[in-house]
Amino acid sequence: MDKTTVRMQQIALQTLANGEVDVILGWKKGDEWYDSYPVVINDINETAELIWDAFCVNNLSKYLITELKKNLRIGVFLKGCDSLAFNQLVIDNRIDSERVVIFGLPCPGMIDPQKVKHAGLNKGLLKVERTGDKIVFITKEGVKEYIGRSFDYDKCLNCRCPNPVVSKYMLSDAVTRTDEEQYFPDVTEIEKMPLEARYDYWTKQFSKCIKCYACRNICPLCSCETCVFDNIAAGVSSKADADCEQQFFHIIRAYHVAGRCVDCGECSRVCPVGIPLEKLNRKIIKDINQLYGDYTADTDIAKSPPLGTYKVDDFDPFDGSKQGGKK
Amino acid sequence: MSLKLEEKAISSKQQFEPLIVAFCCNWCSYAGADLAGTSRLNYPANIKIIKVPCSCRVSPNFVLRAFQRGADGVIIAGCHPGDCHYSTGNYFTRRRFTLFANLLEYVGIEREKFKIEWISAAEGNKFATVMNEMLDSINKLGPSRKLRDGRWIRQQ
Amino acid sequence: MSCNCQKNVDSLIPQVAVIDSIRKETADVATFRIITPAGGKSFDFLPGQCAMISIPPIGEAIFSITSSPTEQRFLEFSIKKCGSVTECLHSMEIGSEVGIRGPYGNHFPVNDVLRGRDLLFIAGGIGLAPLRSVINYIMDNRRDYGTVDIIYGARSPEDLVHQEDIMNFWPKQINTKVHLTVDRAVDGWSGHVGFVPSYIKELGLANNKVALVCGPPIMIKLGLQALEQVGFKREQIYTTLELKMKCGVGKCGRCNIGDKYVCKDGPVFRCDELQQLPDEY
Amino acid sequence: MKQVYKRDLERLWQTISEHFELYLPLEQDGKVNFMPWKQGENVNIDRLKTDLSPKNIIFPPTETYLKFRTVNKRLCFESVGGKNDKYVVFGMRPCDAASYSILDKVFLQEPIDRFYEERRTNGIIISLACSEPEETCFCSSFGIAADNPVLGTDIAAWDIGESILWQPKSEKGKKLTGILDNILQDTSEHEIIALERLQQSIREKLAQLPWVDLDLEIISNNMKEMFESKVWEELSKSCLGCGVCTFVCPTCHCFDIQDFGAERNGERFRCWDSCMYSDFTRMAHGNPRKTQTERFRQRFMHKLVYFLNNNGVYACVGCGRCVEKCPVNMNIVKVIKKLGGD
Amino acid sequence: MPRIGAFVCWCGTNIAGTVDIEQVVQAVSEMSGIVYVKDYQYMCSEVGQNLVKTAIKEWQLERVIIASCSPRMHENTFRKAAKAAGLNPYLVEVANIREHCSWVHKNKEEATKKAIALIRAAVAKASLNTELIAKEIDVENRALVIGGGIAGIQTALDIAEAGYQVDVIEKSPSIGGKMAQIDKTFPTLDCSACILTPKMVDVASHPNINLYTYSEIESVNGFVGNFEVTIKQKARSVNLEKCTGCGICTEKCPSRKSKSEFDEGLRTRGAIYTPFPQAVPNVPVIDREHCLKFNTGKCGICEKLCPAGAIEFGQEDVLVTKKYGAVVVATGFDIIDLDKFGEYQYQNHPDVLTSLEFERLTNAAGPTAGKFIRPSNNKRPEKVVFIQCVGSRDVSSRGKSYCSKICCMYTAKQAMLIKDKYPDIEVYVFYIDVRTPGKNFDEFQRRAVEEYGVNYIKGMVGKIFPAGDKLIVHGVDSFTGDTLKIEADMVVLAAAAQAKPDAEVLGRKLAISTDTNNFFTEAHPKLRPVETHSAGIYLAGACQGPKDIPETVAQAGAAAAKVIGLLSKRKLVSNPCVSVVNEDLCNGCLSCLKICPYDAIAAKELATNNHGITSKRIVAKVNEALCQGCGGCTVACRPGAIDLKGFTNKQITAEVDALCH
Repeated sequence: MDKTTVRMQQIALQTLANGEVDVILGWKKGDEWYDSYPVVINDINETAELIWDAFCVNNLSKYLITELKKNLRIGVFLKGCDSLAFNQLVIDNRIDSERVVIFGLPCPGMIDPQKVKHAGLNKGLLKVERTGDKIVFITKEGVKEYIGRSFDYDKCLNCRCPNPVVSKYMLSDAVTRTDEEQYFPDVTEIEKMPLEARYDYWTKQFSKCIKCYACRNICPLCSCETCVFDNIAAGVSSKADADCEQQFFHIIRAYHVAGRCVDCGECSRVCPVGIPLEKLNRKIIKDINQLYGDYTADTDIAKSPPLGTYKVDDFDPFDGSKQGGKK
Repeated sequence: MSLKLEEKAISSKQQFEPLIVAFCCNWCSYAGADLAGTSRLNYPANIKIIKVPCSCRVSPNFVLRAFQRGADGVIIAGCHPGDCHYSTGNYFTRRRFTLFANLLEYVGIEREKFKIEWISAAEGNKFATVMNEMLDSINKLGPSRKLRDGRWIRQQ
Repeated sequence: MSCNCQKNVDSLIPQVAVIDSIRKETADVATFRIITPAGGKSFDFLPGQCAMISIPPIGEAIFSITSSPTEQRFLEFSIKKCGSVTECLHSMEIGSEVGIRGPYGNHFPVNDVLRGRDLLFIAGGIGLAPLRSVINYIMDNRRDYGTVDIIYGARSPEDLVHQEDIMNFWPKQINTKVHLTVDRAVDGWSGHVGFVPSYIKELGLANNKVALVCGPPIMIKLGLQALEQVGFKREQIYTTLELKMKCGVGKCGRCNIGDKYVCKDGPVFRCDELQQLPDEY
Repeated sequence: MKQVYKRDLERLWQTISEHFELYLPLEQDGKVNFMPWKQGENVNIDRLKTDLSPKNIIFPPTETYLKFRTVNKRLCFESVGGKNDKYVVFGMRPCDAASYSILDKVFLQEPIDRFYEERRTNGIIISLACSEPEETCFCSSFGIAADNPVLGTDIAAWDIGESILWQPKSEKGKKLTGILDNILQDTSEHEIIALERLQQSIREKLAQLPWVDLDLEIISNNMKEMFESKVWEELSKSCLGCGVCTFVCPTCHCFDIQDFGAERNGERFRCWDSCMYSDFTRMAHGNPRKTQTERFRQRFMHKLVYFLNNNGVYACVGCGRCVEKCPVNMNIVKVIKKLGGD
Repeated sequence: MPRIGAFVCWCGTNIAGTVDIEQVVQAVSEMSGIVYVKDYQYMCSEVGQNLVKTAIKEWQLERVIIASCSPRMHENTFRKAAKAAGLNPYLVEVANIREHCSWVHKNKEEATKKAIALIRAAVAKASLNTELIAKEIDVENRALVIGGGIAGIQTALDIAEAGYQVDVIEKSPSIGGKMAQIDKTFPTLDCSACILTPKMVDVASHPNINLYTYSEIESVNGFVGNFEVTIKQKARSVNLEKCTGCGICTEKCPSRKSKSEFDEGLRTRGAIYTPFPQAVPNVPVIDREHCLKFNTGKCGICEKLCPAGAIEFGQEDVLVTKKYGAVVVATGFDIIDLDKFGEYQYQNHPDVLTSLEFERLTNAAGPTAGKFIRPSNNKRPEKVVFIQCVGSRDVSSRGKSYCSKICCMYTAKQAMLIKDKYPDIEVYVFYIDVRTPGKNFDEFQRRAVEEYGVNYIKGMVGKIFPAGDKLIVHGVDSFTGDTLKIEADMVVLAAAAQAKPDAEVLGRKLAISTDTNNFFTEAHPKLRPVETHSAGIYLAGACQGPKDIPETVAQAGAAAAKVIGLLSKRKLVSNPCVSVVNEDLCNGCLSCLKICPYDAIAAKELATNNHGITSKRIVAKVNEALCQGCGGCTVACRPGAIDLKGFTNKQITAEVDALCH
């Protein structure tokens, strides 16, 4: 068994047994190779079913919001990006970090089952094992090995935080990344498009939306008790399949996570129609970084969120000194 | 998908009567607009003002709503940074709408269609100038149905 | 602009109707009398059935019809202010137009089960609305039914609706008794004080009647218990339910209790049938 | 039995589109979905399991069905909606076609939904047998034959390599076949053998699928017992309450009705809704389904019990879209297994 | 839909001239909810207000729309009227169809359409209005007067006499202002210092007055009744308490290069100086820019000589923060810079003076000890030319378009004073018009002409040429058309009065507006001449526009009366348009708290019981006494749990929809 999985099961057993936590948030394996799914367990007998593999993509920190209402102390397994979300939830007062024990999981990247499928590797596939960048496909017929990150989710290829920024127990050695970091190439690409092309691009993307709200519900930071789009009385919710409604939803969704988005890419991952939502979020992150200093929501929970503060000498694109005014 | 109405062609530019919704803060820009009035300065009737206590009361929701419902331009006018009646409101306006304006541009909305201006209570001239200029630039852009809700029928 | 409306071809399309009169019942309940623009009632129905009332562009809401099917001139709805549609209705003036579609759902078995039987009506607050339709239907066909007892309660005397019926009209009918109660004693109220369920037990009525119950969920729940305590079987009891509804025709999928749709298979349920359904209402 | 050579497909589509609106599985940005076809579009008939189900053709995500106006304080209603244009859908999977027959049970039941009925009447469905069932498929559990499209099908079709075999199943199908007479070719013994071989191969592939043994019989049909089962709490724990499963599902059909507009002028539309949403049953004075567990239970009870009780079939065709799309890997297969005591 | 009544004001022809009232009334009557429409010539008049009151009762109106001038003008008037008729005042909405419509548009059709749109928006908003009840807030029992000239002095004395504490802030080292510089006052010709200095002393000695000289406003926060002002006391370098005012330091200071501000640069002063002998406080200040000690580190003579040990080189600026219930702005005026008026040779010739310099020149305590001599050669001039309207009533960009109002009178005064002392001096006055409205003013000017023989010439001076020790004044007599050349020994320019250069900065700090000329704007030019649009802030004196002394003193008294009226209330009615939290929707993220400028939002703990586990839920809570209603929190709130009464999300959205009708 995978070393980290062993460590995971041990620590879960230990903390449940010694009463350090009441429940554990982790992943279990389903019947299929790609099926690692989130679970909440409180039975020490179940700890042996917990697993860590390249499909534990779900961020468990969002479950803390509901589970902390029912349980006193919770142990949770968090990857790098998950831990950023955890911190942001603490900043947003959505969870009480005192009651959470974090088991940190340095993450080499998660595998996209669709990429496996497109490579034709899914037939008869039983299991996929990953150690660093070595990926082993175990099928009925035999074993295939790949080196590299060609099966990683796109979002993992852009990962800027493979190691948890907060944890009580770290379950494995830190992952080191040597990839050269590029500065928001995806955003720049869209920025360079002519305005009309941009409008057409986004309108087409948004028009694909079926309003399933998976992007919102998977987002660790879209954590409102009642989302404004679910509240008819707020007057912004409309389920109509009209371009303007889609535009409204997606622009406001992106704006609502402005300064809080941890760029985990989950919104894009779960979108059933393939809207590149992260490109909206990342545009805002890029602007915030450029205008208000490097803010990536974040490692430092003491820092004020960019839209919760200001500087007197902030960049002012609206300074009308060039125009009109007094004589 | 009956709602995704085909764009109604607007036959000629002469008929284009843009609508500009201006959110003005009560203390500076609304007073600036009043001063433009008392000074009998001219600006186009296309500009229609909504009074808000402070520019920081204006939500991006309102801006998008205006575009949806047929506004050709939206402008938020507030006190000059540093002069806010509520001392810091417009600093937040500035940050919020710097990001929001960038985001709108990113999804393909012309800068000219959404503006923020700092107009003090003394700047009746500036108010009129800004409004005249805004209308000019909207006129130059011509009619557009970006962000528009095809279902909303304007009675004019 | 000319109007080419009113080719009412689909179940979701409302007809235009006019508010003919508004009778204030309590602080937040009023009875709206609705007729077609040409006069007369919009459709025939049976007691217990509902109709959707539309107020564009606010929306639609479903209400039980409170007038008797025997009333040919109009439909009546007693409506409590709670939510955007009802708020708007309450602010409307006589002569305003609304949309109406229906009738929807099943009805109380006035033509079979209830015939010849002694009847017990139990209502709380606005819950009298659907039962009033049955009671007045029975009053208009009085000889087909046995005795009628009506237990009706509300929080205070001011919250009793249809005062003309409960105070004057019904008590004057043959073999008909009205038992009123209010939750708390107040000056000027000489009648019974106490909750409806306990009043059921106090009254000591014969248990060979058919009971029709409608009111707030808690009253229904405790009322059923009280009836069972005095010897009623669930088969003898009917109630009507209310859930969020949109289409009214059993398709939109939100008013189900188990495999039954309240809008189509209800709103009237016999209590033994209800017991078979999942407890989700 | 007729056939159309693959080299003639473009001509076939062209001809169909001269008489009908034509829906084909089109590929855009890596996603394949049924959309109205125009010349030059990227048709993908190999990836038959479209990302979204084709239910939007007969049950649009949003349908305006009523317009209202106030003229001189008088209210006017005008019924709009429905569809009068005749159309053809080519290349639907047997499971998706079967889903139409399931939706029929809802919308064609009294009182008949006119808008739906118009769409159904005006459409001709050409259903293509599944040459390559996917791992997430479990249609056979619902009695759907991936090798032999029947339910909801006007014309059954099989891709045998060089050509596509074509067999009308309904009057509408026959009529269309007549129109396409000069493109469709007769078949010979050779093609019949190829068809049998294909069907055999499909059945073999189906037998290899992970969930071939998924048995619905294991689920109790006692509604109350099922409703009160303890498994819902556990199954629903990871559910995030989004509507992906509902909206990709070919049989989910819950809808909402909303008004849009101003007093003088506006419209009423219905649109897809999901029982997974927290506001689905929320009323001013309460909500009978307060927790996600209750909402989760509703969706599966509806598909596996209530719908069966009312209509004699399950509200699922085993297409597996929910399996692929669920962000947290929760799906009906797990529910069925768990309810069966797994 | 509530029952709405709409009242359309003609404002005489102000609105009716550009907006077709009949058409508006017709359109409004068709709007939903409208049950009553009335138009009237002057809705704000008593008759107009009564129309509103009567209609509210007769038509059971639940909302009132007034389509009239700016709500900043008369919203309160109509709210009061509604209240008098039993309607909650916050159920009134004003559609601004004058300032925002009839006055800025010319095309009647367009203006009419816009007026209808604005009224529609007001109707849409009003139908969502709710009854709001104002709360009471405490009033801080102290006033602040900014400026220590005659306006500030008079205001402070009047307020102090009424028994309230007053702080006076003066930027320069002494109070007194312009009036202290003036020699004599018109039309009575009494000595300016003689009437001012006693008041200055009164200010210094009044138990209720606290002076901050050599101080400036750093920042202003708060609101009416509760202003919080931070005052910067600049380092004086002399201890105010210890100094006895003996004057040794100022005498012995070796630095003599600085020009005396008080004497308009006509003489020099030491680096340590008292602006003028009667200064209050009579304590010198060190001008650090010119002080040797500060520039070279050497010297320190004053420190050594000071018998009281009051010299403190180490002093630093001190910030003091205090609370005030009311603020009076009395910052006065300046005269314009004459850089751009090269033709008058002001920059080049010492005998071309401004009127204010002339005042110092003729003052007995002035640089010449009152001897009337030419600065160039210390000889008595024989011909003096006065030029009026230098930069006043000047529409070219170098001057001011307004009349400076005081020049005609002081020029007459100065001319008369010369002739009175030296009847042989020829005095000429070039003027555009002579404007002398005021008690005994015209008589005064006529005396200058008739009794003293001052030559008044209606006409302009084109240019002045220096020739030898003379100044040749080239002018035109516009009555005769003759070109005049006057060989003058001295020319006195009546330079225009202008707003203080830093008025705008101060205005921003106080959140009060300035007009196009940078004078502070009064709330209403006729009816609220001493109030500003910011409640609790008042104006006195020339900071609001050029004024003579009696007018200034009158306005100061008026401002004081307003302040006294305000401070005499223990409680003020607060703005009920405050934020409110819907606890069901609130996540407790407290984004609102982070941006609230008034600390009006706090976290509140709700205990919830879920499955037996008691968990605490945080929600935001608004302190209504502190909330000023900016609404910033509403936008920070993602789920829309916090809303602003009077400007709710729904109301603003309804306005947007209505404008896009």
